[in-house]
Amino acid sequence: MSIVEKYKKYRKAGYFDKFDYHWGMTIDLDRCTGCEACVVACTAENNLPIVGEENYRLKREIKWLRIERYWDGDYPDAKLNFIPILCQQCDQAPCETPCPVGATYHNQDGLNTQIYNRCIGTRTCAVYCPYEVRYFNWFTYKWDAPLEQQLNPDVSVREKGVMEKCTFCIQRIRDAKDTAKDEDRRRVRDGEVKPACVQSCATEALVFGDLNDPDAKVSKLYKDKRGYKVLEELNTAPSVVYLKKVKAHV
Amino acid sequence: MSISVLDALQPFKKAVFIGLFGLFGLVVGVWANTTYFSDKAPVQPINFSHQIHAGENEIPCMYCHAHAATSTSAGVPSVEKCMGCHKAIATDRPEIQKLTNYWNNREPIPWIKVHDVPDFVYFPHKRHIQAGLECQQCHGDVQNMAVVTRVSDLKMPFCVDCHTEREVEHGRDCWTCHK
Amino acid sequence: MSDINRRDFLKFVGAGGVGAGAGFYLADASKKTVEYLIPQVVPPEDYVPGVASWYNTVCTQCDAACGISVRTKEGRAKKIEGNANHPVNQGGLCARGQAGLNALYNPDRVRTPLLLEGGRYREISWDRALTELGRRISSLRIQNQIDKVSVLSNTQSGHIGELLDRFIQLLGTDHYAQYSVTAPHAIQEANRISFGEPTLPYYDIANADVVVSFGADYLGTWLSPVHYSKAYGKLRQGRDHRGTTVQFESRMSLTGANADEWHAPNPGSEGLLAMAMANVVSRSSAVADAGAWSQSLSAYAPSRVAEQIGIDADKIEAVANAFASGNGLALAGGSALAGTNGVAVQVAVNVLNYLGGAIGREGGVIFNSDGPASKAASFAQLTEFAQQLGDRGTEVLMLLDANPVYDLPQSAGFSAAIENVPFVVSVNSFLDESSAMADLVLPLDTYLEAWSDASPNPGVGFSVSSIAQPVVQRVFDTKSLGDIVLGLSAQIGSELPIELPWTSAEEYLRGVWLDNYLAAEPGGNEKSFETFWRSVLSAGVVGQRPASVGGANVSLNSSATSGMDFGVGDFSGSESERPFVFQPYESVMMGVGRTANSPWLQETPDPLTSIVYGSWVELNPATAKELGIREGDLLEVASDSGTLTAPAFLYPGIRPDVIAMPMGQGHTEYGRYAKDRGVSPTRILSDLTDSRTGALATAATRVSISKTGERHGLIKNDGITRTLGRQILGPHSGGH
Amino acid sequence: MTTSVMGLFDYEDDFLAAARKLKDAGISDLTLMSPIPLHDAEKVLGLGSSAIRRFYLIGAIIGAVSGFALATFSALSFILPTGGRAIIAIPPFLVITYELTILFGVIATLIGFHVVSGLPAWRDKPYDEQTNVNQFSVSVELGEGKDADRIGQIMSSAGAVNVKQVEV
Amino acid sequence: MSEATYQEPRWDEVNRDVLATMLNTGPRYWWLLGISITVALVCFFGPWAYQLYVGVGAAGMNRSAVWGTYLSNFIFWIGLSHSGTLLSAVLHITQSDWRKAIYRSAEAMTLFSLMTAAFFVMVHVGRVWFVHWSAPIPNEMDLWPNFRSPLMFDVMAITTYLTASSIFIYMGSVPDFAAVRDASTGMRRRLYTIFSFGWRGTAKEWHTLGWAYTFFAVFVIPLAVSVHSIVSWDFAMSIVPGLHHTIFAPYFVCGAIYSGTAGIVTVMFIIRKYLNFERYIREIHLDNLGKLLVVLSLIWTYINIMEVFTTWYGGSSFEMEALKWRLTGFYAPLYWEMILFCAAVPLLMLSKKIRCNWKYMLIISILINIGMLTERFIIVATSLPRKFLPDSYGFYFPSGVEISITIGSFAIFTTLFLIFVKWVPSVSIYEVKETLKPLKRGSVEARS
Repeated sequence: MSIVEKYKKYRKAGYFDKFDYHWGMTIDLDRCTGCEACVVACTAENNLPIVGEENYRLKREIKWLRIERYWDGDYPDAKLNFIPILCQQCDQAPCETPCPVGATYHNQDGLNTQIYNRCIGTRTCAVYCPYEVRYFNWFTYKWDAPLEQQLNPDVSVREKGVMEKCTFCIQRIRDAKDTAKDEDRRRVRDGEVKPACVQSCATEALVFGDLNDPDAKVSKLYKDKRGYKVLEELNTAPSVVYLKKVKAHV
Repeated sequence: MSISVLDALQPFKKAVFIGLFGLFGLVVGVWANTTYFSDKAPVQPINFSHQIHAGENEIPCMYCHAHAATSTSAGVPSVEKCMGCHKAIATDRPEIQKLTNYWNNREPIPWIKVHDVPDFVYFPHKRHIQAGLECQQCHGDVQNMAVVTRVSDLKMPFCVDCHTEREVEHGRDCWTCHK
Repeated sequence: MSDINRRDFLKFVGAGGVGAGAGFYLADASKKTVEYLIPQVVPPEDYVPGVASWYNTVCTQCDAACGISVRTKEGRAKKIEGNANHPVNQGGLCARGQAGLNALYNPDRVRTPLLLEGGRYREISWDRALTELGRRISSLRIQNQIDKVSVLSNTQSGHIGELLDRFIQLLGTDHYAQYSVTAPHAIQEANRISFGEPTLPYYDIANADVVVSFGADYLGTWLSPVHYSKAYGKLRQGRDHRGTTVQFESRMSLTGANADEWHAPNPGSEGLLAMAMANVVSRSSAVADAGAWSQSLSAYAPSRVAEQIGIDADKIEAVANAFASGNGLALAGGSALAGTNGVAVQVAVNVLNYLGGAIGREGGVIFNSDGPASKAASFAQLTEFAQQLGDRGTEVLMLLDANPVYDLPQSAGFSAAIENVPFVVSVNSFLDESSAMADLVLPLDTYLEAWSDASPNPGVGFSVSSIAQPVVQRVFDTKSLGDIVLGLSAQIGSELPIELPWTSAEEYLRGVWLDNYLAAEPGGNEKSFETFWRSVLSAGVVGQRPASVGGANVSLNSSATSGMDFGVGDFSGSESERPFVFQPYESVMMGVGRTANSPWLQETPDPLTSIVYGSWVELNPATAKELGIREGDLLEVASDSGTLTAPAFLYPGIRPDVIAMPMGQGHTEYGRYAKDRGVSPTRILSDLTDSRTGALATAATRVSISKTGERHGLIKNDGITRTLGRQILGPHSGGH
Repeated sequence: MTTSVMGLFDYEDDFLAAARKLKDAGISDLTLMSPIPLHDAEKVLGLGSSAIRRFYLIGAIIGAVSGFALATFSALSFILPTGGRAIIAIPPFLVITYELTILFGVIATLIGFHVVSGLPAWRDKPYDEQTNVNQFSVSVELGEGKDADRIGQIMSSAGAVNVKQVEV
Repeated sequence: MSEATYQEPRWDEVNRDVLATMLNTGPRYWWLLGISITVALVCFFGPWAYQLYVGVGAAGMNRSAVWGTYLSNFIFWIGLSHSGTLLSAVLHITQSDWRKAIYRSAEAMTLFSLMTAAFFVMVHVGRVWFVHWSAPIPNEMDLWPNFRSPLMFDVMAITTYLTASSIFIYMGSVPDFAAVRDASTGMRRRLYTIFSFGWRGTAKEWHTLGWAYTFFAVFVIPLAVSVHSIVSWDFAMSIVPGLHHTIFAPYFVCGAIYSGTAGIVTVMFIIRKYLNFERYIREIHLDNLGKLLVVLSLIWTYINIMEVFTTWYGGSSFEMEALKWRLTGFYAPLYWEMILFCAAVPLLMLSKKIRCNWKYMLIISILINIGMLTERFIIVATSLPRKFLPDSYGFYFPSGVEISITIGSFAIFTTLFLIFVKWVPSVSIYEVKETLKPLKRGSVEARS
């Protein structure tokens, strides 16, 4: 491709190629019970460190997926709402542009990715992220033997000074694609990939899939009338759609 | 008194020369180390010769490295596998006797990795075998090596260049290889 | 360069030399560290490096017996996931289930048998350990003093449980008990009284329209939370019309937080409430003897009892009517059944279900699960057991995976009793409070290393059983309970080895399953069993959901409520000096303490308070304001039977006259992650029990609280738990 | 080895006068040294605008071009889409261009200074230290058609406090 | 020495006085240097080494406040670096003579505070051993820095600024190096011969220098403005409530010049007092700088008011929360302290009495910089921990390491400045002479 063509092509804003896949998730707040099973599942799958009591006190926990609580009203009419917050894999991610070394970028699957071993730890992305779902390795965390035997070999263990975040369990996506290739399929089937959180969810509140596939369950739920995006007004174009909780009385 | 810069520079001449010699020495040192003390061909616990096995006897790579086509890691043959042949073959050779000792003590053989990628790299052998690559393209002509020697550093450019020229799908996307 | 003399030249050469050295060193330092490539000596079959293999087994982190699939790679367990084929959890898995790996790879596991010698544990071999123990027991047997051998075990379900029973029976000692802190005594007893079925029924939440729960935290900790969560998901959005849920409890549980309506009746008044609702329901009830019932329930008209309950009559009416009109389903558990009137409450709930026509109906209560009647000893029996230890002069006490010292209030008197037993054996994976007092500790496999089997209880509406198989090689030099029992019987000798001829738990298990298989399958033989066995192992479960889940039709005894006092039960401590009712609850992460040694769970925020590490006292903000208590103030909670101190947490979802505390923390042993962290509320519980079952009435203690003046900041995730008018929960979600 | 005549002056006006006289006497290659920049002295030598301006211009242009080129080509060498923005994003690249323009401009000016002023002075030149304190000096390099005495005489007539021959 | 009895120095006295500060320095200087180096090592490099070993966790930052004191100090030092060169350049072009006595030390200040700021970037990043990835160096991976990132603007801008201002100050001192050369012997003479390029002060040389210098001045002005605008963009380009303001660039630039000018006053005082420059640095300088400070403080106050006003008028929940927290939250005392020091106190300088009094001015200038330091801290510490999701609201308090490193940074600056004083004439000899009576018959009498 000549430099002029390149210039013409890459001059445009937005994504110059259609996403190969466009991984997205819907979270049904009416199903979600806030049981935190997904949080532990994420911890187990992605080698999230145990930061220890003192670091937790300093608010340095590393939980790629966390559940936020919001109270309505006061006793006796107090109502508690849960909302799982994970990386929204924004298509117009504020966190990607400011990285001076390009350690975080948007890949062809519509994923907002982080290359751990390229990161130099300016932490700008975390400042720019409105959802605060980027987590920093303040230290190199250790696993007391033999706990380290549990570490998932498909996910690298991050060292101190590195930013990390939810990847939609990209290693599982990769495995699924591998399987598809082995079986001479071009595409991954709907429901073939399930991030740890989605897999563990007992109420099936989380649904994951390819938004490019109109028949995928996630694509259908995407159009649900209860659907909305958190902090939509910031125009970050998240890939995660939340389905609003239903308020009902007997 | 003189205001000439050259005159002023005179006394620094020696210092500069010392610096230059030091620099030269540095280059020599690096060169010497990498040429004569290279870790490209580490000394293995058993002096195993791919030349004999893969070369002269023409045993296919995947007979021993059985998983290369089906798994991320090619797999190193189990001691049992070695013994499968060497119960009978060439049992008198000292190297084979080493092997037999390992087998008798039920100990694994601590081979030293020659070609190795860092932990943050995802390298599935099967993808590359299925893409029709020859083992030799990364590992060199192993069948002619009495002692296996690293032929490519397996650094990022090595992978990316190949991906680029073969126009691998998403071959230049970081997450294709990093994890 | 005329002016360069010898000395300068030497300088240059020197510089060159130094440079060379440095260069050589640099090049050396920049070399990769040697990585080894360790082959298998003899590869296990189906071993492929770099390819994950999945093994199905059963989770025992709680009593629900969910099916799990464990992902293993290079022979190490990497991840536990719900077994999608298993009817209990259908692929889902709770936080505690996920954290099973922490138990398997816990750094504080007992790694070899330990023998107490001169006040210190010495590592010994299994042979030595079993001989030691066998010798003592057999000598007692020979002297006909076998009743001086006492055995206390955690509830052992499945065939391993039967093996144990058999062993004890052969051993001949009558001093043997199994217990579980969470055993649902009240439900089983009440069901016996009401329906003559002393079992746990199947609650079909998925198909109910209105689920009214009296304190039952079925999404968090009650009986089979994952199964009920699945059902809940279906109830909410998984079907054409959305079911509603109502929760009555003094302290908002996880279920309460998710319920459409949450109401806090006076502590202990749930029985009345249920009766009041039954009263309303009976008017429109379709059941045959509805008329008779409405007569006998007339005393419980909402208008009459609303006062005692503390909820408006018309609210009760409304809920009751909703219950009656749709498919109503009433559940009871938690604090509602943890009063001295627990059975009464459950009976009242049974009446309500019956009148609502929920019995045997899809979307109701279905009595068909073949769950065994509970073997679990009640608190009263345990106190008796502890008493006996001294009375009969027990020589050898065997604790099988049991930790009474921590699990039970001091009033049970175990720590003292164990002190006086000459030789205490603890079979346990961890050095917990009780094991720490043992003379001999036998390291137990975790459930991921052992063979066993299980059928879920409560069931899932049809009969299900699954085999638990080891998913990894043993991490340490441990044995499974079955193996230990068999090994021990071999040591004890005489007729035991003949009666228990198996060499290993696996062999025993296969034997039993073979017998059952041959009994069930007429044309079955060894060969077909082999395939059957393998299919069960790979599926992880056997038992298929029938076309329709019918229930055995059970009817309510008309005399069920006779002689029942549905009033608010008794409480220890006078209301005047102990103004608050103390309600310990089962923590979602820690349960009742068995999972407190998991770093993941310690670091996973509590669903309702987001607090990690340690315990806290929940009290209503209004109460706190009154007493000038701020979050994090260290409070002294005093009951008639003891005091404890813990930081305060202001919890909007709790009655002003109730104080709640999570169980599970406050271990004094049990490994680095659990040790000396928080306090256990059970310590200050009174020994009041449910008169009918003798189960400990955990919600029947009154306490007073006072500030100690110290502060102990809570470690939690939450910043501000109000949306500040931001549309985080969806457009127009409002809320300030 | 050249010899030059140097006249030292206490006063600026004497010094300038001497310079002019010498110029009138047809001696053009004067070296006027003063402790501070003197515009009159420059006028005497007829120094107008300096060639250094071209350096600045060229430098700035090179800077601008290379700045934008650097940003563009580095962006193209590995296509890493971020936040749905363009790969070749003009606005941010203009900032880089701007900075590099100035950087190169400054460096070019520095080079220009050395080229134009003939500094650094590699070999010795006629110089008197007082000219950097409170005296002014005019020095003329002797060559054919230059009579040392005559020059010296012109200088002293203009009020030189000291006329000497300097050999360097 | 009051203006009345003031008697201006002779040209040779200028050389003598200025060179004296370099050629004969007493033990006091060495003590001072030793102390400041020690402090720098103990308070800055020690803790930094520790932090490198364990990780950035040694600082008090956390997941909601991932930026902390390091960044706020970085802005502070960059800010201090302004006005040094900028002021000097502006005044050079506007040909205001009073600049000439003070600009050298002012520019030095620019240079050294820039270097200190650069240190803070190193301290801030998580993996400083890979920081070279943010420089456009050709590499085998053919991976380049991401020039779309505001941080890369920073890298480029600061490099340029550092280069430009060091060249600027060096060019300005070449003739003075020559003066040092002439006054010294031996090795020092050799060194300064090299430093001064063999400067003779010929008309040609003066001519070229003049042109070059003017060009530098012309470049430096827009450069300096761009540098701090870019620093402000690091914040303003984010969407964090309380930082995402269009006014940030002018706000930062003005604040920078403000603190820089105050810094000049402080430095001026010290130089004048301890290097005995009473005859060169005089009330007139103080007076002008005082006026400048008043103007800047007014602009600064205006921008602050506008920031509050626009936020309040916009009334978005996010911005309002941020504002409320800033004005009334935990760090409110700091905020009001800043307002007091940077908006109220400077108004005292409206009175000439105070403006021309060294002691008062010293105090005021120091107060202003304390205020500016806290301003930067507030910007970082009150906005970041409270962004969009209230449940994730956190809190930031600097750790011991951070505080110690902050103190240490001042020691680094002092060390650099002391070295400068010893090696470079801290008052421009030849330009001072320009301001004196010219050596013309009639204007001065012949030396006795």
